[in-house]
Amino acid sequence: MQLSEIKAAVNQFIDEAFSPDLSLVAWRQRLVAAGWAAPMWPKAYFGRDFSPAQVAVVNEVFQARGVVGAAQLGPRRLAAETILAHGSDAQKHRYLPKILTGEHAWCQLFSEPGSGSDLAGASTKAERQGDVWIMNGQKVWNTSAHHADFGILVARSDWDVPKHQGLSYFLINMRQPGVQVRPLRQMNGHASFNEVFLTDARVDHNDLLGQEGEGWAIATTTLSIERQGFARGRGPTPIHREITGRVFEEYAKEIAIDNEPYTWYPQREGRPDLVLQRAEATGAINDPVIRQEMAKLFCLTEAAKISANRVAAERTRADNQVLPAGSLGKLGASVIARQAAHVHTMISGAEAMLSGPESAEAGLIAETLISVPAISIAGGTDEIQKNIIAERVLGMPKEQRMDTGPFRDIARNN
Amino acid sequence: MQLSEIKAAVNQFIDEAFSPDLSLVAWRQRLVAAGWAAPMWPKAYFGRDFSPAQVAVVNEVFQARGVVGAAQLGPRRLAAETILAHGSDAQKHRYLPKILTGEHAWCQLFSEPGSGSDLAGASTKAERQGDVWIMNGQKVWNTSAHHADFGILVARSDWDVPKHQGLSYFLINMRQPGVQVRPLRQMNGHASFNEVFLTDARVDHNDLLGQEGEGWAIATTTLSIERQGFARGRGPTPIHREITGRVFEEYAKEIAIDNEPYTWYPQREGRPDLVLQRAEATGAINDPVIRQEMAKLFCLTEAAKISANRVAAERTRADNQVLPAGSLGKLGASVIARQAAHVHTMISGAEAMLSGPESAEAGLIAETLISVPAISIAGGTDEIQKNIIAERVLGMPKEQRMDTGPFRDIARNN
Amino acid sequence: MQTLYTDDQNQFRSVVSRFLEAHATTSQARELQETASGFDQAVWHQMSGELGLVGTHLPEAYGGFGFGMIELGIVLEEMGRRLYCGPFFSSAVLSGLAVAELADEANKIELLPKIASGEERVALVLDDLNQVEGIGHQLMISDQGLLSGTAPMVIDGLSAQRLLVIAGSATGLGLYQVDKGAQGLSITPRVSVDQTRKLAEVVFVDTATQFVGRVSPEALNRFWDLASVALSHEMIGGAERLLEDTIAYTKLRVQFGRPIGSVQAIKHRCADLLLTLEFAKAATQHVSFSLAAGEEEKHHPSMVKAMVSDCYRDIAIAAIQLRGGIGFTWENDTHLWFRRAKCSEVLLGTAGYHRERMIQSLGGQDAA
Amino acid sequence: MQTLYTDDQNQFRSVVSRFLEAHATTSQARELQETASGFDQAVWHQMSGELGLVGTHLPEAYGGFGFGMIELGIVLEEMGRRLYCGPFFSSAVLSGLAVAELADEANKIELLPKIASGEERVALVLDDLNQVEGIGHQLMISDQGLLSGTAPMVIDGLSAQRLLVIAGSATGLGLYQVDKGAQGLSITPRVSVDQTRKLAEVVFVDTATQFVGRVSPEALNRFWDLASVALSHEMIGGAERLLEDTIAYTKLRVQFGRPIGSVQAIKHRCADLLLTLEFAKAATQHVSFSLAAGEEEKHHPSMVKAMVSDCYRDIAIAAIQLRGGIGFTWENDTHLWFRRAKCSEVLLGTAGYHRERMIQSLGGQDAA
Repeated sequence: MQLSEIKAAVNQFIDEAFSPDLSLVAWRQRLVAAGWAAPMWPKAYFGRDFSPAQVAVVNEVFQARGVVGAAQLGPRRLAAETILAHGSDAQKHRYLPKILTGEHAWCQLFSEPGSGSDLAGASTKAERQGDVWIMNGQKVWNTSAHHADFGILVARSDWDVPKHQGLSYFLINMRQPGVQVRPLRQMNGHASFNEVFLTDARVDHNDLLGQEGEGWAIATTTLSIERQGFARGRGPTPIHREITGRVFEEYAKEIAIDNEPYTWYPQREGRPDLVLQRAEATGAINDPVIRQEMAKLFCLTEAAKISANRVAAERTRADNQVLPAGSLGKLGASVIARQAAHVHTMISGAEAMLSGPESAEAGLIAETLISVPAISIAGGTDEIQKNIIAERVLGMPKEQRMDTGPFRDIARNN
Repeated sequence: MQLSEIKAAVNQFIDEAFSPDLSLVAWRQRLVAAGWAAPMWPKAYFGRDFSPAQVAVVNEVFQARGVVGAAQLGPRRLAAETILAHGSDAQKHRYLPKILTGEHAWCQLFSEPGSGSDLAGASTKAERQGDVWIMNGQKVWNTSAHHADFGILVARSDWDVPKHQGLSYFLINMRQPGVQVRPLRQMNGHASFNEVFLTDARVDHNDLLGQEGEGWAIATTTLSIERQGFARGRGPTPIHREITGRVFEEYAKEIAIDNEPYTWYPQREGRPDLVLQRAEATGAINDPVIRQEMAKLFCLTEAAKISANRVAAERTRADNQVLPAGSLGKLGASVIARQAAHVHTMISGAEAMLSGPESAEAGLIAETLISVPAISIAGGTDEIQKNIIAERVLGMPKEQRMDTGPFRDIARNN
Repeated sequence: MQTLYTDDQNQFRSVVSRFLEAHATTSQARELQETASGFDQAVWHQMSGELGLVGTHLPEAYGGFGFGMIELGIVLEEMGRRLYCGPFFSSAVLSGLAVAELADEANKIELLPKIASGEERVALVLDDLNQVEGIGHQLMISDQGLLSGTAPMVIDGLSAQRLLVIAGSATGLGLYQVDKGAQGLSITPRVSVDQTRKLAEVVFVDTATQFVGRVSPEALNRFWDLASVALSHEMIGGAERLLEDTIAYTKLRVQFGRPIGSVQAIKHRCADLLLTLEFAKAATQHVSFSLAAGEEEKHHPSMVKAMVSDCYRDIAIAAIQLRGGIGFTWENDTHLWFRRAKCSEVLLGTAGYHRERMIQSLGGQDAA
Repeated sequence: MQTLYTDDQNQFRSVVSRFLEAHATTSQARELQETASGFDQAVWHQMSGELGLVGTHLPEAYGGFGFGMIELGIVLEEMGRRLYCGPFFSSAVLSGLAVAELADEANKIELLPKIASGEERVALVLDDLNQVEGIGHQLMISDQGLLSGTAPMVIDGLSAQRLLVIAGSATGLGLYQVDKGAQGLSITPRVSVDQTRKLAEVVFVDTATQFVGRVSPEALNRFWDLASVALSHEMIGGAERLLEDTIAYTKLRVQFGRPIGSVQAIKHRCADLLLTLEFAKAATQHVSFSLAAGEEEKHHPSMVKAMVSDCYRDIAIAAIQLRGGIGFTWENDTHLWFRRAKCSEVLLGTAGYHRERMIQSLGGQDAA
């Protein structure tokens, strides 16, 4: 399809099918039926096999027309892409449409208290009893799990093979008695995550994704989708321009729920954008020692931007290959956030003790100081990033592994 | 012996035996014969079994009378103490007296190009042929080897046992055709060390120290003596007060040779003592940014001094136990030296490019800038110190070793 | 001058430690930080009564225990280790030192026994917590003898039974006291990053005061020195505890089949932190030894606060990082120390401020 | 504005690289640093003649190649990688840029072709290599038009065939030229920490000069910017090479039965250094892209020199450390880069100087 043809087709579809008075779900059902909800997906599964360039045109028209698209934020995207890549025909038909319409919210159930950096060390137990799998264990860092209808779950189905071989990947119904979700409050007071307790929770054998024992291989798909998301940057999507109508109201609510866990994310990045105005407002701009630290920060932030642009350009030139430079950018973000927190502390002086809405920048500075520690942990710690950089970018030799052999025999947390 | 008796005895001995017109060796032979050369040593071996307090009295009298003592600087001390601890009766009688008189200079032949931090990985070959051992290999970092008559040598006599078990310890005559000594110039232009090439060099079986295969155990004695030396601080011994006479002239020459390798050691410590005067002389003292870096440096130097005093006091209280705090002090010295070099660079600005006698402080600043890198390498790298601190002070678990099993099969440098 | 703690002092530490071990747990801290006063009356009474800790460093002649900075440092280190919540720092340390150093004799006789016995909890109102040079510019005594101005952050200002104020006037700085019920006085609690130490804004509008003593620049600097050293002891206690706990965690936490504490990158970070801590701790304790012996060096108090500010913060950052996600949770106690570290870092002057002050004391003329 | 090098530019780099690979080895550098002139005539002729590298960045109208900062940066990075010894930086970069930016038209016509062709090696005499604000305070033109004063460090001052001087006068700063044989001129070689770049002290006593151009503060600042960016490119080349070689060494060097590059502490240090290098390199090359497009931001040149000064030094320190004892020997080449790094760190302004200059460019008023 030519790009101009696409434009015309999308416009025509919107003219015919869209009305602001539709319910959000009803409108999206039309989108799905017509193949405009996920045009990059295969024709066989609700899509049109479009190239990135073609998809861009579709998005442009949607944006220009001020029309709502399919649900795609947060963990549901991870679930959808993974099911698309590894699911059976039946699974794709069962789950994908309702993800696109937003009828089903999803969450990710990978991390465990005992396995953080070492995701493949998961020890949630999956035991088969006939046509049903029984799950027991605890998951953690599960964004939006309290809103989720389903979860993508990695659990150990075989304890007698090496750790990467004993995992299986399941699609679990979160609305059942065996699944308990508890919000997990962070040190900055927000509760962006949950803990999920699985106690004899049940998964139909039909909801095993891929084959038994393929869990780790499938999880790496999910993780690489997640990393691409990080590289692209995440954060509150700007709310759609104000047009009254049921579909927009429902969409605004959906976005509010989706974005709620991320409101403090700018603060965890250190708010370097607030430094200059704070320095001017407090007079700290006249302190030569603080000026040095500000300059160090600005060097970092500008270089990070320049470097990210370059990486993006290289990626385009290299035909969208995912380069491992993402870890460098992530490590850089940690350095920047720490330096920004340091500079904010110097600028505020004793005032840095104050918190709450009446403190500096309506509390954003205080929230920054106690949010920055997250940036070097979430999404893979700095330590993990450095290993990746050393081994994959610099080609330095791996360490001898201490976790080979049957999982049952490997040292792990209790 | 009471302390007062000792004082009287030493004074009497000096009255009777000393004359400034003696040769240095002749005088020291008298010292050895009378047991005053090494009074802390056993009576059976040229000493008097004196306690540290008793020895202190002897030293005081020598100092008060302005009289030269036994030769004891540099590697000869390591050789002497090790032979005393592990040598046979015959070896002690053969070697110790001439060490004390200064007739024989010694050097240490432990490090190799392929085994630096990993001393026990030495691969110099020791092959027994009847009553003689034949040595082949290369040693490095051998202070004063070009002046040495003998060397303490660690070499591999068995390649089929684990690495720590296959080493033996030899006393080697340096004045033989199979031993070639080459000065090794450092990046700062000084040549404090040598390389020693052993090509079919010969050692009499009588000069095997301890038993075959005990080399590593004996080497640890030498190394701990060396570390004590580091903890006590080293550097040019103040030359003896000017009294004319043959014995003093010969002593001055000996000291000059012994100290020659160490003239740049104050520079490798970063010369923090020169910072304030340089800052005042250049006007850098008025730069608030440089003041901060100066303050950081002074915090470090003063805290290091305070901490060292405390460690010394704790050692005394703990009855002279060697605490592992030495590694902390050594690591601190590296931090100080680097910060001092940084501060000197800031103070000098572009002038830091200049070197030679006409540059700042008669070239001492330039020499500092290119000597400081040695402090975090020599005597055990910072990396090794941090491992020691983590494992021995903090009790953190050791890593899995990759160098167990027969030495022949362990990966090593070619 | 002593180089190590004496056996008596070590025993004193054990006594303090045992008491706090029982009466200053983190679960208590978590409860107390939700209250307005932020402390437990019963513990305070026991601490001041039975143990007499509150008067540790105050002269015997005024009802104190007669110990000096060494023993005060011991108490504060043990409190810092456990995040003790209560008015010890505000009343015993800040107000106690202010009266001891700045009050005239009659007022010492009146005030010190009350402070030393813990009978009265007194807050010291300073209009600048950043730099000693800034004190007495916002809080001013008018020619009519009335106090006006704002102190934006007063430790335990709300819960204190009495206020001491350092204020400026036409004739120089002075120390004053103000009744909690005085006219024109308003006290508003402020939210602090570290809720285990309560802050309040204190505003005076033509408030009547009682003169306590004349404050010379030298005496004010000495007060600031002593307060900074005292705070440094508290911080060292916190930093040491946090590093110990963190290292213990790395020994237990297994990832990839081995304890993370066996990994060299983590070992080396811990070794670096231990060096920082050892230097900061040795220096802090040395300064108290030298103060006790009357042999202090002028630049040492600022040297110590500068080192300790950086050290505690760096250890707190590492303490969270090495715990990974769990370290960033509310449930985990690490952030309580992190918050204390962040606030103590800037209280009574940042590291940068104290480094500049140290160089000035060393004879480098003022850069400004 | 470009974000990446074009294929043509990459090819240009290959050409430069191949030439230097053959003609700028460290063994040549070791020989040349023992000579007074510090460079190889034959290589210089080949470089300027056949390849035309010396005029890379100078306008075609004046005999140059007509490329801009991008290609100059490429040449300098390749030179920095190999520690090329010769008057490229002094003559092509410093003098070439000075004439291009500061000379009047007639003097450009006279001087630039000689510089661009490499026919004349010209040294730029600056009395201050620390800060642009200091230039023209020591070297002064008298009312009689005669030059007096001392420039303590002039790059290639001894071997140059002609001197350019920026000097002050009653009417402001100017660019002047001086013949090597002029009266009252004395040139004394100085020993540099980095013997691959020769320094000399240049003293003028009532020396006759020829006026080359008036120097406005804006133009002088722009010259300093361009020279700083050019130097930064050279430094980035050196830093990158040194890090590559160091990492290669850690992969080969075996201790305790495994390559030291497999140890996490060493991996993490290398990863940290790579980040520093990537940021400094991306920024440096970006500034040249933006200068070529006429879209530069005022604070960027100082930003770049500040980052690169720290980055090259830190990599040089690690390069020796990770090699252990062997890295501290004269025989090992690492110290040649270490020395270059130490000198480049301070040449044309330390990181601290450039950070302050950067903040001023960003609109933060002068702190002084």
